[in-house]
Order: sequence, then C-alpha cells, then structure tokens
Amino acid sequence: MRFTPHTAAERAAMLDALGFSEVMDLFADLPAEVRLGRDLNLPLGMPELELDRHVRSLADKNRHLGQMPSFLGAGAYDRFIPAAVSEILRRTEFYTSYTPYQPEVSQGTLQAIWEFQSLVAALYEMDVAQASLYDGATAAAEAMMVAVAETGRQGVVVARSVDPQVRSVIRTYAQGRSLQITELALDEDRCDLLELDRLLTDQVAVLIVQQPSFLGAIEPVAEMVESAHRVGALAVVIADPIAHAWLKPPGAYGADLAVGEGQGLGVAPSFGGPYVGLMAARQGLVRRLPGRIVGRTVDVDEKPGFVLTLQTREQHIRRQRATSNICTNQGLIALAATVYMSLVGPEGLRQVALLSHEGAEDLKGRLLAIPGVTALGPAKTFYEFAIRLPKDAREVNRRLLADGFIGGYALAADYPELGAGSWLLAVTEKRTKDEIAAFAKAVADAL
Amino acid sequence: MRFTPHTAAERAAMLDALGFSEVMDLFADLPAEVRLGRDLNLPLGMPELELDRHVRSLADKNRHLGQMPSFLGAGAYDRFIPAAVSEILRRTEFYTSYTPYQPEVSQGTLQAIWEFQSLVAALYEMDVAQASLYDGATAAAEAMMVAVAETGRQGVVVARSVDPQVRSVIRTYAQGRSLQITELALDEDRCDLLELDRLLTDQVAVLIVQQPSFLGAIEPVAEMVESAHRVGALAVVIADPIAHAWLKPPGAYGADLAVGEGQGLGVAPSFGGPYVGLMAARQGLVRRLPGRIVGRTVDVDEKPGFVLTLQTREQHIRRQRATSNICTNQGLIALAATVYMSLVGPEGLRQVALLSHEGAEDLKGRLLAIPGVTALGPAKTFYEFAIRLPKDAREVNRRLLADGFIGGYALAADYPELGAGSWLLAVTEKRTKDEIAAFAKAVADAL
Amino acid sequence: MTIFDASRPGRRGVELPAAKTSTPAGLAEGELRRDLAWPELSEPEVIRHFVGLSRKNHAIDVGFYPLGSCTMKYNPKINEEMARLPGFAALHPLQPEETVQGALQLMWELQRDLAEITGMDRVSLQPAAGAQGEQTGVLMIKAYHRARQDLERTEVLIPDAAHGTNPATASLAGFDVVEVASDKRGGVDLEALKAKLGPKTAAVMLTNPSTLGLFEDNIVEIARLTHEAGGLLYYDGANLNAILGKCRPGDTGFDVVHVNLHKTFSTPHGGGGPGSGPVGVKEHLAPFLPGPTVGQDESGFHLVVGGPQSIGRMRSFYGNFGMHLRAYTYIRALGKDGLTTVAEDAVLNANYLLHLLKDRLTVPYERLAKHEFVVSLPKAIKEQTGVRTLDVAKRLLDFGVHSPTVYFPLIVDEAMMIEPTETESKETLEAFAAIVGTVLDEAVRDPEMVKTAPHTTPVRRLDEARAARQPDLRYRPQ
Amino acid sequence: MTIFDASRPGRRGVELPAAKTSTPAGLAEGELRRDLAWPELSEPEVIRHFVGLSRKNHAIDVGFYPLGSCTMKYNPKINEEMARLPGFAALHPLQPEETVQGALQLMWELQRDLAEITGMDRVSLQPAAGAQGEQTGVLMIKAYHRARQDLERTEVLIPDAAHGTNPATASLAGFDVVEVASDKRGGVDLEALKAKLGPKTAAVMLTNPSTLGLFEDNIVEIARLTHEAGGLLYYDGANLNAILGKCRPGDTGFDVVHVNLHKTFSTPHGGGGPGSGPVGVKEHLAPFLPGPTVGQDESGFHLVVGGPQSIGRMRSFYGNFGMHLRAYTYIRALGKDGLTTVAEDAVLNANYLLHLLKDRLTVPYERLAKHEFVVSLPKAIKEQTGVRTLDVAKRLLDFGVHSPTVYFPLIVDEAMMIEPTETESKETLEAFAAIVGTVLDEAVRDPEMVKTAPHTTPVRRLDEARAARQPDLRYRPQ
Ligand SMILES: Cc1ncc(COP(=O)(O)O)c(C=O)c1O
Ligand SMILES: Cc1ncc(COP(=O)(O)O)c(C=O)c1O
Repeated sequence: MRFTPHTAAERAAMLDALGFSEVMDLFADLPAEVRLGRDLNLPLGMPELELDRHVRSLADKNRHLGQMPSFLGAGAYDRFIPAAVSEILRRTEFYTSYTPYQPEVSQGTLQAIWEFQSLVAALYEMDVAQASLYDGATAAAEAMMVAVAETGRQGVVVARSVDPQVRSVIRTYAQGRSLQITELALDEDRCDLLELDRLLTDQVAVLIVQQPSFLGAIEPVAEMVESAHRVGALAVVIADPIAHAWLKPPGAYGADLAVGEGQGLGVAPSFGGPYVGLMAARQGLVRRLPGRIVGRTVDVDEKPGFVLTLQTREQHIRRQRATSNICTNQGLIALAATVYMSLVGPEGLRQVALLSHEGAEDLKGRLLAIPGVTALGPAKTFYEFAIRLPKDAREVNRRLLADGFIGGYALAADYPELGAGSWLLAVTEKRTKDEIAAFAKAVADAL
Repeated sequence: MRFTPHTAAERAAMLDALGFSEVMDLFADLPAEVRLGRDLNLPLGMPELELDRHVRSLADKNRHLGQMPSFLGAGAYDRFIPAAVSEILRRTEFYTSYTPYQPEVSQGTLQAIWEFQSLVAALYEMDVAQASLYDGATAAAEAMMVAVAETGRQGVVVARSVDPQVRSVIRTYAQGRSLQITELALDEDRCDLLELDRLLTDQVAVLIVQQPSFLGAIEPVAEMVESAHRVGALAVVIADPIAHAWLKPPGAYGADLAVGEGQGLGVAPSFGGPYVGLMAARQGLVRRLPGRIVGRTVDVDEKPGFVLTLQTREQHIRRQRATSNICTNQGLIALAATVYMSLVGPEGLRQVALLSHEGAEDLKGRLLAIPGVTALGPAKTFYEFAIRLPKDAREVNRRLLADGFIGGYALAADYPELGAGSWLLAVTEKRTKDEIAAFAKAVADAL
Repeated sequence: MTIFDASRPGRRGVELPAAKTSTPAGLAEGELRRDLAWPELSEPEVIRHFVGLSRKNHAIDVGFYPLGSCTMKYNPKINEEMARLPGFAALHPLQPEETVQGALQLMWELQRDLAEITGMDRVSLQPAAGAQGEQTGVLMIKAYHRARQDLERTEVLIPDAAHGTNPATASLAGFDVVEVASDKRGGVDLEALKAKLGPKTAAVMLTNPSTLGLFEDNIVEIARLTHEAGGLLYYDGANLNAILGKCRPGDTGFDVVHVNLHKTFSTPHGGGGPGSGPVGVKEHLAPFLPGPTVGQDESGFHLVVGGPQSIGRMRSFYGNFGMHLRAYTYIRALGKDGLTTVAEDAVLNANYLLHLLKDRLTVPYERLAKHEFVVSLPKAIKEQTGVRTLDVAKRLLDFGVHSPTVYFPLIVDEAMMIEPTETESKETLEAFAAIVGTVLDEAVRDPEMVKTAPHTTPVRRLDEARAARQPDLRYRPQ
Repeated sequence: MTIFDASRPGRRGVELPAAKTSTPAGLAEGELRRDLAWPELSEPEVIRHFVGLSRKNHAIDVGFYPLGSCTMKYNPKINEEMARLPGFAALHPLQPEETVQGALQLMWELQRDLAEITGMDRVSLQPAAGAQGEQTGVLMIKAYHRARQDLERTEVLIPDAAHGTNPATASLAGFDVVEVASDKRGGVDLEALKAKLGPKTAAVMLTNPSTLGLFEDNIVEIARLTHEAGGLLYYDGANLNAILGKCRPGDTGFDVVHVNLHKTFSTPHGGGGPGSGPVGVKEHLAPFLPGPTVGQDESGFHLVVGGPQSIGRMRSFYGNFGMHLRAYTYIRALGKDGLTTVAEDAVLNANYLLHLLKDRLTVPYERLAKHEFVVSLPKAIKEQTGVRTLDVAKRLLDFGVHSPTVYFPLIVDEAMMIEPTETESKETLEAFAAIVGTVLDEAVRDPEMVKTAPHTTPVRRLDEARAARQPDLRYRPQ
C-alpha cells in the first residue's frame, strides 16, 4: 500500500519476531462476539489516478465563487487571499506537526501562535488573546462561559442582532450549565436600548452584542457595555475583524471580552470551515480563558523561546475543573490569519475594509434607488447591509442565480418579523464596480 | 512596493549615507544620450487582486487537458502526476535556491541531482548520467557534439524517424561547427537498414536514432548501433523513458550515449516547457559530457557529501574550450523527475507503461477495424502509433475537437511522403476504456 | 525576532486597488479607531519570517513522531491537492443547494461511511474536534434523559486512565464526574464500575482500545451493566485506528461515538488543528443530533436542520468541511481493504516496537498492545541517577525524533505513551528503539547529558515556570 | 542516506489501476529489458526523504543570498500560484490554436513587453536559459554575415571580465574567441578593442553593466566602432536588472540581446533551473530568429514558424512556457513604475552595501556601482594570515547567509562579487556588512576558525579534489 511501507515479507518477519503466525493473532484480545465477521461495506481502495478523477468530479458538480460574483455574506466572506498565505500553509513543518507539547522542537508553531495572540490583542485593543477557538460562534459561547464563571451568575442577555447561528451555538453551550438566556429585541435595525435596561438585572452574568450586527448595523456598543457594567455583568463584543480596521475596538470602550470569526483574514470560505475563532480579554480574565495560550520565556542559555503556558486552566491538567474542554484548536487557520495580518499590515487591512465599504455604499445606493426597495432602519452600515425588497428575497435569489449571481441572504427564516423581502448583502474588496452595477441592474430586473 | 521593502524614508536615509540627494544620482554614470527619457510603454503595476483576476482570465481562454480527453503525443504526454511530486517542488528550499556553488549549504539540491543521475543511468543501463539538459531535443544535439568531439569527425546520420523537432534542433546546433547531416530514410514505418549501411562511412561521427521512433515504431536499434560501431561512429539512442520500463535499454546493446525527454516522468505538459533533457553515457565519455555533474565525496570529518565535479569540462573554468556552454540547466524539473521515479519505482513505471500500451493496442485495434483505415507498416508499437486515414488528418482533428476530443498529430507537414491521412496517436495511463471507445467511435463518425 | 520587531513603518506586503475615499464616509470621529498596532513588512520579509519559523518545527514529514494518543500518521498529499480545488475551497456555505451538490454528496457519503465504520446509525459531521464531539455526545445524552423525564441522572463515570477532555466535557455539560479505577490488567475494574453505576448514572465514557493501548475485553459486560443501570455508553474515538474493519463500537454496545478525522483519517494536525470530530449515534439518539446534516432524496442532496429535540448547533455551518473532504479522500483511497490494513499494520507496529523496547523499559501491563502502548522509565534508573521520563523525552529530541507522550495516562508512573502508527517502516521502529537504548545507556553513564537535554534543538530546555509566573503573552512595544 | 539505500523490495509509492496483461503483448523476449534497478519506497518515505534534503539547502526564502551575477531576488508567490492553474499547466503544446488563445496571448504580450524593455524590434521566447539565448544570438549573427556573403568573419571579441558562457557560446557557434582587456576603470579598453576589431570581427559580446557591476559608459563609442568594423554587438542581459526603465540596450547600439527571466524577471532559480533566455533583435536580424514565435491577426494569436533564413529551432516547442508565465505575471505586477523602482532599489542597495563594506575590503574600481559590485579580500589579511577569499566565503555560511560569488570575474584577485538585489531590506544589508566585519576580524584574530569553516552547516568543507579524482557519480549497489 502506498501510505504504509510494509511488504508481505516484512510483515511476516515482524510477526515472527513476536512469535505470531498470522495477523489475526494481533487481535486475539478481541472477544469473538465483538469481531466484525465481514468486510466493511465500503468500496475497494482507489489508485490515486482514479481517486483524483473521482474527487474532481465531485468538485465539478459545484459552482464556485470564482465562477459567479457573490453578494452573500452572513458570516462567511469571499475575500482576497494573497498567494503568500497558502505558500506558508503548505509548509509541511506547519501542517504535519501537532500541538507543541515539546517546545524545543516546536518553536515555529509556538512563535506563530504568540504572534497571532499579539495581532488579535492589538486588533481588539485588549490586554491578551488566546491561541484560537473553533470558530466565531464557539468563541462567543466560550466567552459566555468565562463570564458565567467570573460572575457566578446564570443570566445571559444576547442581542437578537447577533448572528442567528451564533445564538444557536450559545444556546447549545448554555444547556450544559442550565444558563438562562434572554434575547434583546430589535428596534428597527438595531438593539433596543430601553429594552436592554429592563433586561439587565443583577442576575445577568453577561451581555453579548455583535458589532457590526448580523444585519450590518453599527450598534451603540459603548453605551451597551456601560449598561452591562452598571449591573456587574461582563460585556462580550463579537467584533468583525475587517470592519474593525476602522471601527473603535472593543478595548477602547471597556469590553471585557472581544471575540470574532477570523475567516475574513485570509481563510478560504471552504463551504463553512475550517475557520478560526478569535478571543481576547482584559488582563483580569486571563486565567479563566479557554484553550491554549502561548507565553514567551527563556531557555537554560537565556535565549528567548516560547511555550504553552497557564496550562493549569486546561483539561489535561485540571480535568473536570478546567476552564474548557478544548484540546485540538484551529492552529493552522490561526497561522493563515497570522500570515494574512502580517502581509496586509494596518494600512492593508484599512484598505480592504474601505474598498468593501465603498462597494457596499455604492450597491446600497443603487438598490435603494429601485422603486419599492427600502432600508430596514436608520443604522449606519459598513460592508454588509440589510434592505427590504417588495418581493420574497428567496425568489429574487433564484432569479439572480439564473443570471449568474449569488444573491444575498434571505433574512425571514431567522427574522420573521422583518418580512419575506428582508435581504442581507455583503460586498467585499473582490467585487468590481462593474459587478456591482450589473448586480443592481439584475435585482431591478428581478423585481 | 510589495516585493521591495524600502520606504521613502529609508531610501532617503540610504541616499544620504551615500552623499546623494536623489535617486537619479545613482545613475549619473549613464551618458545622457543612452538614458531613456520617458516611461516604458507598459501598463502600470497591478495589485495582486487584479493581477490574479487578469492572469486567470487568460488561463480561462484556454481549454485544457482536464477538460477534453486527448490522444495527442508527438513529444509531450498527458500523464498522471502524483500529488507528492508537486508537494516537493513547492519546497521553497528547492525552488528558490540556485546552482549549488556552495555545497555545504546545498546538499539537498546536490544529493537530489546525484540521485537523478543514478536513476537515469539505471533506466538506460549506462555507466553515468549528467545533471539534466534543457529538453530531449537539446540533449540529442549535445550528444551529437560529444560524438563529434570524441571522433574528430564531422558527419552525422540522423534517422528520419527521429522527432522532426529534435532533427531541427540538431541541425541548428550543427550550424556552429559546420557538421554534415544526412537523414536516414524510412522504409515504410521504420529505418531503412540497407540505406543505413550506405550512409555509414568513416566520415561519420555519430548515428542518431530514436526508440520507439517518432512514428511509434520499435526500431531495430541493436543492429543499428552495431552498424555504427563498425565504421567507428558513436551511436546515440533517443530513448523514451516510459517505454523503456519494458524495452531493452540502450546500455544493453552498446549505445554510447542515451538521451531522452523526461517530461513523461512527472512533469506537467505546460504548453511545451519547462521539461528536462536526460543524458547518460558510457564511462569513457564522462569527461566530454556537457553541463553539470554531481559527485559524492566526504567532508573534513569524513562525512559523506556531494559536490559539483569534473568542472574542468565547464564554461566557467574552461571558457571557450568547455564541452558546452550550459550554465543554468533544468534543476527543478530534474527534481520532479527524481521524485516521480522514486515514487513509482520499477513496478510502478512498468505498470504506467503497460497500461498505456494496453490502451494503445485497444485503440489501434478499434481504429484499424474502421473501413479505410490502415497501418503505416509492419512495425510493433508501444503506446504511440501511426495510422493512415482515408481523409486529411487535420480535417478529422477539427471534427473531433467539436466532439470534445483532442485528436492525434497530423504527420503530413513533417512527412509529406506519408500522405495527408497519416496520423500519430498516443495513449497514456490516464485514458480510460470508455474514453478510448468513445474516441474510436468519434473517429469512425468523422470519416 | 518576532514579526513585530521586524516591522518598519510604511512597508507593505500586499497592495490593493485604490479606494476613492480616505476614510469610511458617514462614520463619526467617535466611532473610528485611532491606531492599529500591527507590524508592517514587505512580502519577502513575511515569507522569510514564516519559512524561518517553520524550520524550527519537528513534523511528521521531518521525522518519526510517536506521540501517543495523537495518531501522528502520514498525511497523504493528494488530500491537500483536493482540498485546494476551487470547486471546494471557493464555496460559500450558504450558496443555493443546487450549486453545491458535489459538496453535499461528499458529506452525505462521509456520514454514511463513518456510520458503517463505527457501526452506528446516524452521523453528524458538525463537531470541530474530538473534544467538541464529546461535548455533542454528552449533551445528546443529557437531552435523551431529559426527554424521557429521567431527570436525576447527574453523573458521568469515567475511567481514571481517561484523557482530560472526557472529564472536562462531562463537567461542561453540567455533569458530576465519577472516576472509575482501573484493574490490574489495565482495564475498567468491573467491581468498581458496578459500585458506581446507579440511578444517578447518565453515562459511562470510554475509549477502546483504552489510553493504555489495551483492548477493553469486558466491553460487552460493561455495556450491559451500563445499560442495565439506565446509563448510556459513550465512545471516545481517538483510538479507532486500532480496530478499523476489525470491530465496530456500535456492535459492542456503544450508544454514541465521536471519531477524530485528524487522527484515524489522516487529516493534518496543523500544529494543533483544525481537527474534526464527527459524532455517530444509535437510532434512539438520532432525534438529538445537531443539525444540519445532509440528507438525500430524488431531487438530490439537502441540508436537513435538526428537529425539535435536537441539541442545536455546535458551531457555525456544517463543521470543518475542508477536513471532511480530506477524510473522504482518504477513505476512498484506502477502501475497505486498505482501512483494515491500516489497523493491522498500526497494531503490528506497536507490538513490534514494544517487543524491541520491552527489555529496556518497564511494561506495566504485559498484554497484547493495540495501536499504542505505555511503558515507564525503570525505577532503578530514576533512583540511581535522578533521570526522569521528562529528561529522556528531551534527550530523544537531540536524535531527530519527537518524544512520545509523557506522564499520561496519569495512572502509570513516569509514563511514556508510544504510538508509532502504521505509516512507519520497520527500519524506523528499529532505529527508534536503538535511540531509546542509547539514551538509557547514557542515563546511566552520563546522567547530566540527559538531564540537561536537549542540546541540539533550536532552543534548549525552556523555563516554563517563569512563563507561567510572569506571563508574557503578546508583543508590547518597548 | 541515499534514496537507494532506503529502498526495500516490494514497497510502492504509487498505486495504479490494474492492467489486463502482465507484459506488453507481442514483444519478443529479446526486445524486453530484464531489470530496472530503481529504488522502492512508500509515499511517506519518499516525502520524508526529499523534505529532509530540502532542509539542507540555503535558499532565498531562508536567508540573504548575495550571489553576484545571479540576481537572487525574491520570487513572488503569486507567480507560482498562476503557473499551476490547469488552464496553463495542463496544455499540450500541439493542441489546436483555437484552444490555447490565452497562452498565445500571454506569449505575444511578453514578446512585446520584452522588446519594449530592451529596446529591440522582435523577440523570440524559445531559448531555455541565458546561455542558450547567447547561442541563439551568436548563431543569428553567423547567419546574418553568411546571408550577406560576408564569409571571413570568424572572430568574436569578448572582454576578459566576461562570464564563461560568452566564450563557450562563441566557440560552440564555430567562432574564434578574441579576448579584449579591461582598462583601469574596469571598462572595455577602447584601444585594445580598436586593435582587435577588423574584417574578421563577427561580433562583440558585452554585458552592461559589466560583470564588475560597472556601467560601460563608452558604450555608444564601442557600438560605433563595432559597427564600423562590420561586426554586430551582442548584449548579455544577465545584468539587465540594473537599468530597467533607465536605459535600453537597443538604444545604445546593441543588435541582439538575451534576457534571463530567472534573474531580472523573478522566475525561480530552482536549484539550477529551469531558466529562460528570450532573445531580442533589431529588424535586420529578424529573418534569422528561431521559430515559432507568436503573431497576431484579426482571427487571433498564431504560432509563426521561422522563415527560410531562420536559424531553426533552439529546442522543442516554444521555450519554457512555465517561466514565460511567471515573468509575464511579474511584469504585470510591477508595471512600468514598479520595474523602474526595481532598478533604482537594486542599484541603491548595491551602493549602500558597498558603502558599508568599503573600509574593510579592497575596492578595485572606485566608481558608482550598478546592481552589484566586486571587492577583494585585503592583501594584507591574506599575506598575514593565509586566509583566502574562499575561506571567508565558507565562514559566512556559518552565519546563515549565502556567500557572494567568488573568484569571478577572473580579472580581479581574490574577488567577491556581491549582488544584494532590490528585494532585500536595509537591515539585511547592515546585518550582512556586520557579519563580514566579524569574519574579517576573526580572520586576523583566529585565522584557523576561518580557514576550517564552515562549522555549523549540514556538512563541512568537502573534498572536491577527491570527487574529481575518484568520480562517484551514481549509486551502485555494494
Ligand atoms: C483519547 C483522546 N480523547 C480525546 C481527545 C480530544 O480530541 P481533540 O484534540 O480532537 O479535541 C484526544 C486528543 O488528543 C485523545 O487523545
Ligand atoms: C553574466 C552572465 N552571462 C550569462 C549567464 C548564463 O545564463 P544562464 O545561466 O541562464 O544560462 C550568466 C549566469 O549566471 C551570467 O551571470
């Protein structure tokens, strides 16, 4: 077999050394009643030539983002990825190594993660960041757990303008510890601040808001964080890394934890994963953080080096008293984001965000000029925005697909209160002026 | 700029250190009359996002071998390349290094080339091989030069069944030293052995034959080599590496030099290049070989290591008396071939060749069963073969293209004597039974 | 040097098309950030920095990596090639279903194949790693009991040899963890188990082969006892590599399993992820599965959201699709024949290496090993020389191999947990055994050499205490 | 260990579909080979072997590589990405033209752009490397004179500082090489040139800037003299990086040029190729260009074979298309603005580094440098300590940088030829200057350390004499 070196002769020699006569002797400890007395019901193995053809045939059954301009976001974005990112990801020393348990031979991974932590902390202007979580949704849920542990309270207030998938994951994680989740309603297209004051009691451990919100709105996060603090709750801000090239970072208005989805930072959309969850916190919470953390130290020769640290938070040391159960995280994707952030630098990120914003404003203007199309509310938006169509958005998407476009996200399934015409559109730096104009025209034609 | 680090401030500081005030001071030594007093007439630079889109748009204007089954060979082949080959080629330590002038920090490249030499020598069963030439055609021409230098003669006999492009390159190289080239005619589909005896005189430095020939025929090479030796000429065999998984190797019947095109050994067709020329020789010719040669030696600690050797043959030492002018060769492509040969091993190569042969025999049988289609002659063939259609082969190719196939090579432009219907077809291990059957049917329909 | 130290203001690694404006229109000053303290570098500098870092790592493709429990097997290169096809990598997860039929088919087939391999009825690919697979499974168990109004089941029983994620998961899901001792043979102590099973038992979590690399041969009895007590049996699939095609957890009484695609199914470990931890369940747990999963009908493949009893989403979208794709490619590459060979060769390699080492190291349980085994540094060496397992592990690094997992499982003193995997050759195993022999000789002859190891690695032994005492967790400008 | 030593009979790194037969039908026993003595390994072993080899190489992405004359600039990663698109990599060179219009357009645009950059009228992309570009050029010159019945021109004049490929090429093309001395300023000695020009002169071959990194400021006069004597002027484009957008060989009187895409245009050097050496000519040489080139008409792009006077093919097909593609991508990335910046920064870096080194090393020609410069080890050091340039070069390797080109050009004693390229930062240049300083100090303080260097490389100084005396050029089973 191509992935296993042994020849029949070698197997025989090894068995012989063990005093066995056949391979089944190696499985003599399996009680007869548990042995699988048949072949697995799977096809035979394929030579690479056939395998390549077969898997490509599946890829060819899809229509991908390189083939159709897309205005779909809603948590995953078609952003430009510099070739240098994949060059580094293809370094086998990165992708075929594992969690750096032996730091002396893992300095590459460790330093890269430390740099990831530094970049994420700087992005959010928070004191510290950890080494990655599964994705933005679980990062939000883990942040909730941190707040619950820190406050000893059970109440959780989540803005309804948080990504519905994230809210769903939060609810799942909350089941374990029987937390009480309340949803903060919308006022038009933003959080209802009066309602927030009603919901915030001294039972509340944490307020979770998203900036910009799932609907694209720039929320009054600073006020909301202040409100949460007033009742002794922690504030978790789910902060989009691209928009935060320009927006005031969570650390600047006192958020306790900032989390986010890192997919936009050089990670392929890849049908939903692997992505990478970002989490940063204020200093006081560092020993409550989930997952890996890398620290800088020195070796016996006083040479600087990096290690996994604060491991007494972790499952392999603390077991049932660990801050989380995380073991494998999203190391390689964190590396992708690290390389991306290093390549674009502050100016590059600002430009990515600005181009996206300009495109979105252009598209928004064109769409709102179509008779019958209206804004959801007064909120300012960044590169993603919601509007209301005079037709079912799903129907419009179908028409657009026939024209070769991937349309926006039909909001009604998650937000029935917004109506069947509510539609969320994202514009990234990849969309050209021509594509935006053609798309706007196709929308007008579809209505 | 993204590929150059300097900022404006750094440039100014550096100029300042040099005592200059502006960049043009660095070019003060260019006489006014030679300065280009205008911008180059080229577009402005493109950001990677636009560049990527632009270059992809050119790629998309092509229809590639992954989109149409191809039966075209004639010197370049659509063969299967295992993914592991490109994994190694993407190692930046291989592709961003250069000729190993400092062996202590180039052992990777040097050992890989030494292994390449070993594999090529073993394939051809010759004593030695060198480190690669530009392609199979220049390898044949360089072999001719070796023979001319060795014999001190000026006559060259080249079989007409040698690839016409190779013959053309041989003629180009011969111009420099005013060699006399004679073509050995065809007898039906193979070399004319009677004619050969007439052409071989004591003025002849070298006989150049191809096995299998350009027309796919298995030639009586052993007899031909013997004939050449009888008049004191050297024999150069252009030997296809895939077919030689099975065919008797040049070393086994006394060829003086064996050369070949290595593209079939794990190298993408890539519209004609880069490919890699193979050259192996008998021991006595080693100091006449062109290009690089790597040898094994030891370091001061007696640790084995590899170096460029026998450099007194080379241009940088011997200048006008060098055996060739080669400097940069095809290092990375030789590496690709080395990885490929190591992966497939002897059994894998045999199987690649056998599958190709079986496919070709299948196709040949199907085509010859079509009324009006005939064989060129009695020769046995391996994975490529020529037939005669009752119609202009170019016309048939056009019809096949409309059906989604890349047809064979129309021979008449190079071999008018074979007629407009003469057609050369190659089958590789990538062609499935279904593709072969469908192609044969399409040919029948096109006639 | 960190990437921040290499920064120079004004350098750029990427250029972008020009924007029309210089700041986002319409945003108030107070809404904007001031500064973004990221480094600035050109593309060549970024590449050289990360290439340089990479060269400080050990990795599977660099050398032997017998890190027990982690299944550091070879990651086939075709998987990487396939994962980068734009027909997969450039799919938005919310595209219309008719434009992603190939991706859905792949996921559907993978669900089906994992169900077959594990002997379960239904599979969800959503969990992002093994630990999240556990969390999914345990939350489903919780939901199951709750749905049956069986509300007093607050305990999860876990062997003392278990991986840390098991108790951490149970606790995260709101259960009390009850530890079950191991018996002299390294298996679950049946008497201890019986004593702890009861009306409070929600589940028993096991891995089989266990973290000791031993097949739990009482498994049928354990399942019977657990079910009799009203609990469910959870299978941690981290060690599935040992039994592929030989035995299926579903056939031995397990109700839920997770599998680690990044272990058994060769998706790369990536320096610590991404992993993927699909869960499989028996029919009675199917209503609780997280959605969406992929279903098929005459019109094609579809995403099916969870029903009313579903525990809900575990993460966004459908899991780490890029890992599903690699695992799928691997399963198709090997097929039923190849997967069985994997288990055979993995077990053969473990037993052969154990055989080569058994005279030099202490073997706590003299039994047939499965895919891995646990040994200890001989007490005599430790007592005579002061050399510890940690020192031996560090010294091994000087020989170009990775060390085994050490000090786990916790129930074995000075443990070394060695998992060679099936992709290593006989020569590699022999070479490793020889290196271990050399290091043990050295431990006696020249203990300082071992205690101060490693000597030839990019950095030497690091001060972990200082790292924890004075956490330096991010770059700060001087 | 070589790959042959790692072989074990029966291992396989690739599996293939089953064949129907076991040997090729119809071939006689005597036509078949017996044995194929290749190694047998599994895929993981092959990968580990070559990954291991790669890690023994220095490379641009690993560290500074100031190898003079070779232009070891950064190779942008986008080029590699584009070259692997199946729309390029999976094109058969003989496909119908209508199916390769994108590839032909790319070549056509590249021909046009290279003509513009060099100031020539027509370009062929066929030559596979610089040396083959030279050969093409010199064969065209031969054909040109022959076509004019100017049959006595048997000599090619070449400066003594020239690269070895120049005389080797001229000789291969059947010319006698006449060496022209350099003057005190490092330029072509005009008097020497005049003395050697004459009715036998077929051509003068120059590179400008010269291999000394100096701009030949008499170039217009040299061109005039050459043409007056009836010869043609050949431009070796290896040093084009210095003058991009500043000056064009075609405007200074050259009749033929070659360019090295693997130098100026950033295509990777690949451990010694593939390169690409397109040639450009003035109109009077156009009939002699090798074909095919790419032409355009209203119906699209076409391959145009050489006319009756063409020297014929230089190699199969159209040259190293994969390199054309990378160079094209690079030219489009940089544009006219970026290419000019390349020259400016390349020259700035060379002069800055020369400035940093000039007090420690002997500078043979105190002039403005272009993209590179040549210096010597101070005589005093050599005489006092016995340390030679070679020793310094070897000692530099211990500091993680590649050494400069040494002992070339031949006319400078103990030469070091240093070409930093534009892609290196100020800090890198300063760090390199500091390393050189350290090594020179060491040469005086501890000459043995330098003479026995390198000390930290994968192997130490190798016995080259033994390699040449007892050639061991291939694996032979023991
Ligand atoms: C036995 C066992 N269980 C669970 C896990 C956790 O899996 P993951 O790291 O994928 O979260 C591991 C990982 O090492 C393991 O070895
Ligand atoms: C000045 C000069 N001329 C010619 C050449 C030959 O070019 P190539 O190596 O591409 O054949 C070189 C290569 O180093 C060179 O530096």
